[in-house]
Amino acid sequence: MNNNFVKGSWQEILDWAQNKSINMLHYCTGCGAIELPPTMTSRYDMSRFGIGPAATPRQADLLLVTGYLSTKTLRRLVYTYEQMQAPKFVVGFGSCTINGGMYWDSYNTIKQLDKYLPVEMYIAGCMPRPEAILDGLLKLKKMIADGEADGYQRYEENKDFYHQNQEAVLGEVQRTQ
Amino acid sequence: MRNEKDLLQLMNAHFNPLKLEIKREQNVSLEFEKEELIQALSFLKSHSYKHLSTISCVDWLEEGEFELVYHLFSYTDLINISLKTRIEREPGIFQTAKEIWPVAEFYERDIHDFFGVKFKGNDNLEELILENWQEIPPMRKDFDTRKFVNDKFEWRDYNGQKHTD
Amino acid sequence: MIDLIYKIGHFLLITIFTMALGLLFMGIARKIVARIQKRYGPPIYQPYLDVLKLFGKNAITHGFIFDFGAVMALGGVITTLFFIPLGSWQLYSMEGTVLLIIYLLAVASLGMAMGTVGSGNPQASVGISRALTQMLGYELPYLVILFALIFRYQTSSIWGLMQAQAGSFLNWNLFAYPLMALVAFVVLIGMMGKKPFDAMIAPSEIGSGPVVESGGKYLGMLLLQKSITIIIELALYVNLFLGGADNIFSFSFKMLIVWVLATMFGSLFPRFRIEDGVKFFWKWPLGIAILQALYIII
Amino acid sequence: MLIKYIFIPAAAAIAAYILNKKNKKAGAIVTALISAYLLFSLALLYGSWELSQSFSLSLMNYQVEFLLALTPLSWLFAVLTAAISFLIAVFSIESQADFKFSSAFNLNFLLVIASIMGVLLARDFLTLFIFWELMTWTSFYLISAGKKKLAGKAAFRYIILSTGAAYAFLMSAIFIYQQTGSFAFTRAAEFLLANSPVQSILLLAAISLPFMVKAGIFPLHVWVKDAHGNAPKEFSPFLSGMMLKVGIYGMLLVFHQLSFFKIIENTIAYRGLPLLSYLFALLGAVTIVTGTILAIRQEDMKKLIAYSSISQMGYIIIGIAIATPLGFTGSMLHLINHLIFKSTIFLALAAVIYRTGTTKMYEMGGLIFRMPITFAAYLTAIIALAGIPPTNGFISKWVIYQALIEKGYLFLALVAFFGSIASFMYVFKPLSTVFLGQLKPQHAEIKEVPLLMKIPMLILIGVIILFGVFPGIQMNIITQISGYLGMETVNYSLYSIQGAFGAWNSLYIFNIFSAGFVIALLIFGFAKKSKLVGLLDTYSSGEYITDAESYHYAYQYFRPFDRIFDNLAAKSLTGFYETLTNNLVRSGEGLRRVFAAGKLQNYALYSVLLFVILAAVGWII
Repeated sequence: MNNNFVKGSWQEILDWAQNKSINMLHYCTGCGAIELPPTMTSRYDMSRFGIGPAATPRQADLLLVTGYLSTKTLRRLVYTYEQMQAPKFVVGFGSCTINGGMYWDSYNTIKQLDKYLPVEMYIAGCMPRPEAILDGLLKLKKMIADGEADGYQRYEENKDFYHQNQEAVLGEVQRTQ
Repeated sequence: MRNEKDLLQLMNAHFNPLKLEIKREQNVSLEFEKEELIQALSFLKSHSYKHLSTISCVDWLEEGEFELVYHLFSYTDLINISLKTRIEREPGIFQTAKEIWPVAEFYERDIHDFFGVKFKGNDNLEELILENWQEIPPMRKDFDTRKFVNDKFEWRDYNGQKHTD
Repeated sequence: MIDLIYKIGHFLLITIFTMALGLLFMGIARKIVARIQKRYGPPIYQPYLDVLKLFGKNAITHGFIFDFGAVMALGGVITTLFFIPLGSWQLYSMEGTVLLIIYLLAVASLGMAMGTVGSGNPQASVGISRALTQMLGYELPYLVILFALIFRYQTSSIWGLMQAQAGSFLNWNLFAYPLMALVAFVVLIGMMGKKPFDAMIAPSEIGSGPVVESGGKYLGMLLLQKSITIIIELALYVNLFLGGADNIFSFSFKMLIVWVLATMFGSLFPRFRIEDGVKFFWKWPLGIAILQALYIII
Repeated sequence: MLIKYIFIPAAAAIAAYILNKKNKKAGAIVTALISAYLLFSLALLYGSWELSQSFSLSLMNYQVEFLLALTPLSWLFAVLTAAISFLIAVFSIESQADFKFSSAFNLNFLLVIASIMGVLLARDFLTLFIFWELMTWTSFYLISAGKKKLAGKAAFRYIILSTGAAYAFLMSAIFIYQQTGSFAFTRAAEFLLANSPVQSILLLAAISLPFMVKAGIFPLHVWVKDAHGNAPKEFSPFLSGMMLKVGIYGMLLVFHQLSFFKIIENTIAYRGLPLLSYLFALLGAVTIVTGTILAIRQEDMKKLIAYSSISQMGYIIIGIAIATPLGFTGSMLHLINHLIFKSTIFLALAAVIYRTGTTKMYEMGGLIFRMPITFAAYLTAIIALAGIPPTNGFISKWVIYQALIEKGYLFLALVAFFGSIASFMYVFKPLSTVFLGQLKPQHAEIKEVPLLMKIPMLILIGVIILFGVFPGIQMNIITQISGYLGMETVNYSLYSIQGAFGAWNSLYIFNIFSAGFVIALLIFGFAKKSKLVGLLDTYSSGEYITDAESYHYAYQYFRPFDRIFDNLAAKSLTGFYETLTNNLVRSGEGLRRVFAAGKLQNYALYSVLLFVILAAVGWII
């Protein structure tokens, strides 16, 4: 089923469908979690773009990391990421995931998210407002439609790079079989 | 129902606190010698100070001492009392309060995690909050968090210039 | 032989039509709830996109029983489709279809229950135990109503019950027995698991209950199963209380009205606890249904 | 000629006992052979209803004769007994390897079969009473062979209830003998008809007491839970499958043979149903409700299934009590179907107990991966028990519903609906706690049961589906029975039964079900292949799960539902009996202290006194 021609056009249809309906699992790690309720409800209403909340990683396509990540939470985040099924995307919220933000010199937070998980996009701001979140997600939808959002493939390809970084911070990490 | 002054007189009568102070309404603090503190704790527990809110620790680096503060509260007197004592920084050993309040075991584990104070009599002092931590206890004043962060994590490279230089 | 092929073709046509209609209804429901909450909400065709995306995604399975459960659920529901007259389309007007449909819907829920509990996730088992308890809650008044209708019209086939309401719309059961229609409406909301009675798929409490482990195509199949179940339950209601219809369009229109009312009604209420839901069903709807049944018998 | 059905199993029982002493499997093989032989010889006998045999025995100056005869009703029950005992015997060849009392078990099992044959063929009170007592005693030994302390107590309660009821039966039988001069049913029937209704109803009530105990009807159902729960795992299928049915056979005897219905014909009736039989139907309804509610609460799977047997018996009682042709056919159908799927469930549970050694549901989980065939047997059986179309359970329930709706009995129908919908709940509880969910580490290496235990289960699965698709097979014997008992019959064809509102075609349902299943399979196959993932890799909100134990939801599975009935269940009937027995014991103690006080001559004095009083009373009447 995945010879090149069929893969090409069929994959486009799937990418188109993927960008039209995204199930979002927002992993409320930091202070960004509180930005999502207003984005989902009446005033900003993210569901008009087909993005809705998912209850479990099994049903989710998009993982929102909203805020600073302590090393212990990173272990749970990696486990949840691996429970999600391809195609899956990661979006980092706020400066804490970009470069450590105001917790840059704290001993127990990680400084760059994309060392540990393939991040499609960062939304800057010391917690971005709902407009910024919507703008970011719309750009993400465009990336998915054009097929550029291939974070999950990058994760598969250089798996050991990511695993080393994770083990460097966490020590031994339990992998799903 | 004792008010702050009767409480201080009571403590004065039975122990000889180094310092007595009524910080503000319903808040009293006393300072004791190391040896006397545990008896004062059990004495207060029998006098309606049933609730041990927490044990905190202060690192006086210059004087080379740790200061342990036990915060108690009584539901009848409605007074918060904090008992302070000083122990030397180097051996950093103190008597456990586990027999008086079982919950003290966790506060002591927490202080051991972050300050390295060892409590005689509390046998399970392994890590409560930190995970496989090899450096010196992080809350100590002589722990340089900037140096730790610089050599543990790389920084994002903004075309040649790190945002932390 | 030709008749067999015609029948199979007709059967497939109905299945696809019902899935499409069911998904359209779900899209309309999301739009209505959004409008009530003063927001735009996803486009009406959103469920089609969801299903397409889900069938495109990878999925995990927990072994044979997990797959068998999903297939049995969808298979059971498609079988039920065969016995429901949708307007003029009536594949098989056999006796005893009313009771049969109640039990065939049970096949679907048992299949889903077995599959999801087979995933080994305790949240799924909690969800299923809630779903079965609630099923006992709303099924009792519903069967009393069916008992009364069958006894009143002396036929247990839906086609017969529908014919009995032919003629002017005045002798629809809705007007003949308004209380019974009201009870059936409340039971309909319970049966479809809409807002006040959706403790079994509570997303925050038990990670969306039974479907906690179903991603990708399993979730797609469950969505299709949900869409067909909605159409079946609405069709049952329209046939029994709104006198069915002679062509498929007026039939779908009647179903749409009932569906819109149910969604509006549902979007106003917070979630019941499970035993309060069962107690509620056994207090008011069961009481009224028994009164109505006694009124018919004596 | 009929006598051989009683003496062959009895003789074989002794042979089985001796053989079993040498090697563990011999006893079960002998039982299997004997019941197979019985099954074939009975099958050959189908149709010859005039077979009868009688012995006469002169005792002092009394002329006593024992009548035996084969009626369609007793033929059906005999065939069912032989079939189920054959399957259980084949099952227990392997499963008795670790059983200490296996030789005594086989001895008693064959004796129970012999006594049931005797009960079924008996045509007069004396033979009926003899074999009934033999059956009670042998099953008493069988039950007490289960879990030591618990089984003893359960068997003790069972024996008290049975003997008490048996004395009532004996009293009324002797009274009838005094009036009519013989024990035969036919003579008794004429006498009861001629007699004043009140007295004959009382007599019939006393006669039906032991049957109600054995059938576990509401007030007397107390022993069923403990007896089934603690009986040895091979005997509970027979106990709940057949022993309950023998009670029903007795009730049928009382209703039709001894013309209970004719007697109450003229009493006040409610919508064409005489009050007394309506009361009896209510008793059945209450049995359904109590059986269901208590079944949902149980934590021990065998007790749960025992309670579900009680509640399913309620359906049969309702069917018999409303005495319409549809009702009777429905109850007969349900009787056969219940025997089939209930023994399948118990055999599957016995297989699980044989492997895991425990009956508590929360100690097990995820056994589907280790015992797939047992799971398949259990699944088919519970689909039948819940009454889902392609299986036989649905047909019998559907016919009973038609009967209830045809006559418009609202309350009975309501209870019947409650029973069948609630059966989804208590049927699904063992499925999800024992077979699905997390597999516990200590059960990781469990193997499937040996071949000899699989065969009965597979046969029963086939029978469930066969009777589900072609109910006509059961129908021809049932029509013969209703003809014999003088009721109009329901017309039927091989795969459809004519209900009150039109025929029911199960072959068609089966085809459509498979068509729907194929479409779903196509949709499933068309999509991407899914990745197999272990059981411990489930969504646990980010946390790692290390031990399966804490991740299996099994204890108090329906807690929210049970909370509604907490107070009702607390005041359960056993409490009532306990207080009854306690006061009895206390008053007995008081009497003993007054009279005996331990001195020997007191005993002598009182026995003489008693003899004198008895002689005087005997002389007066």
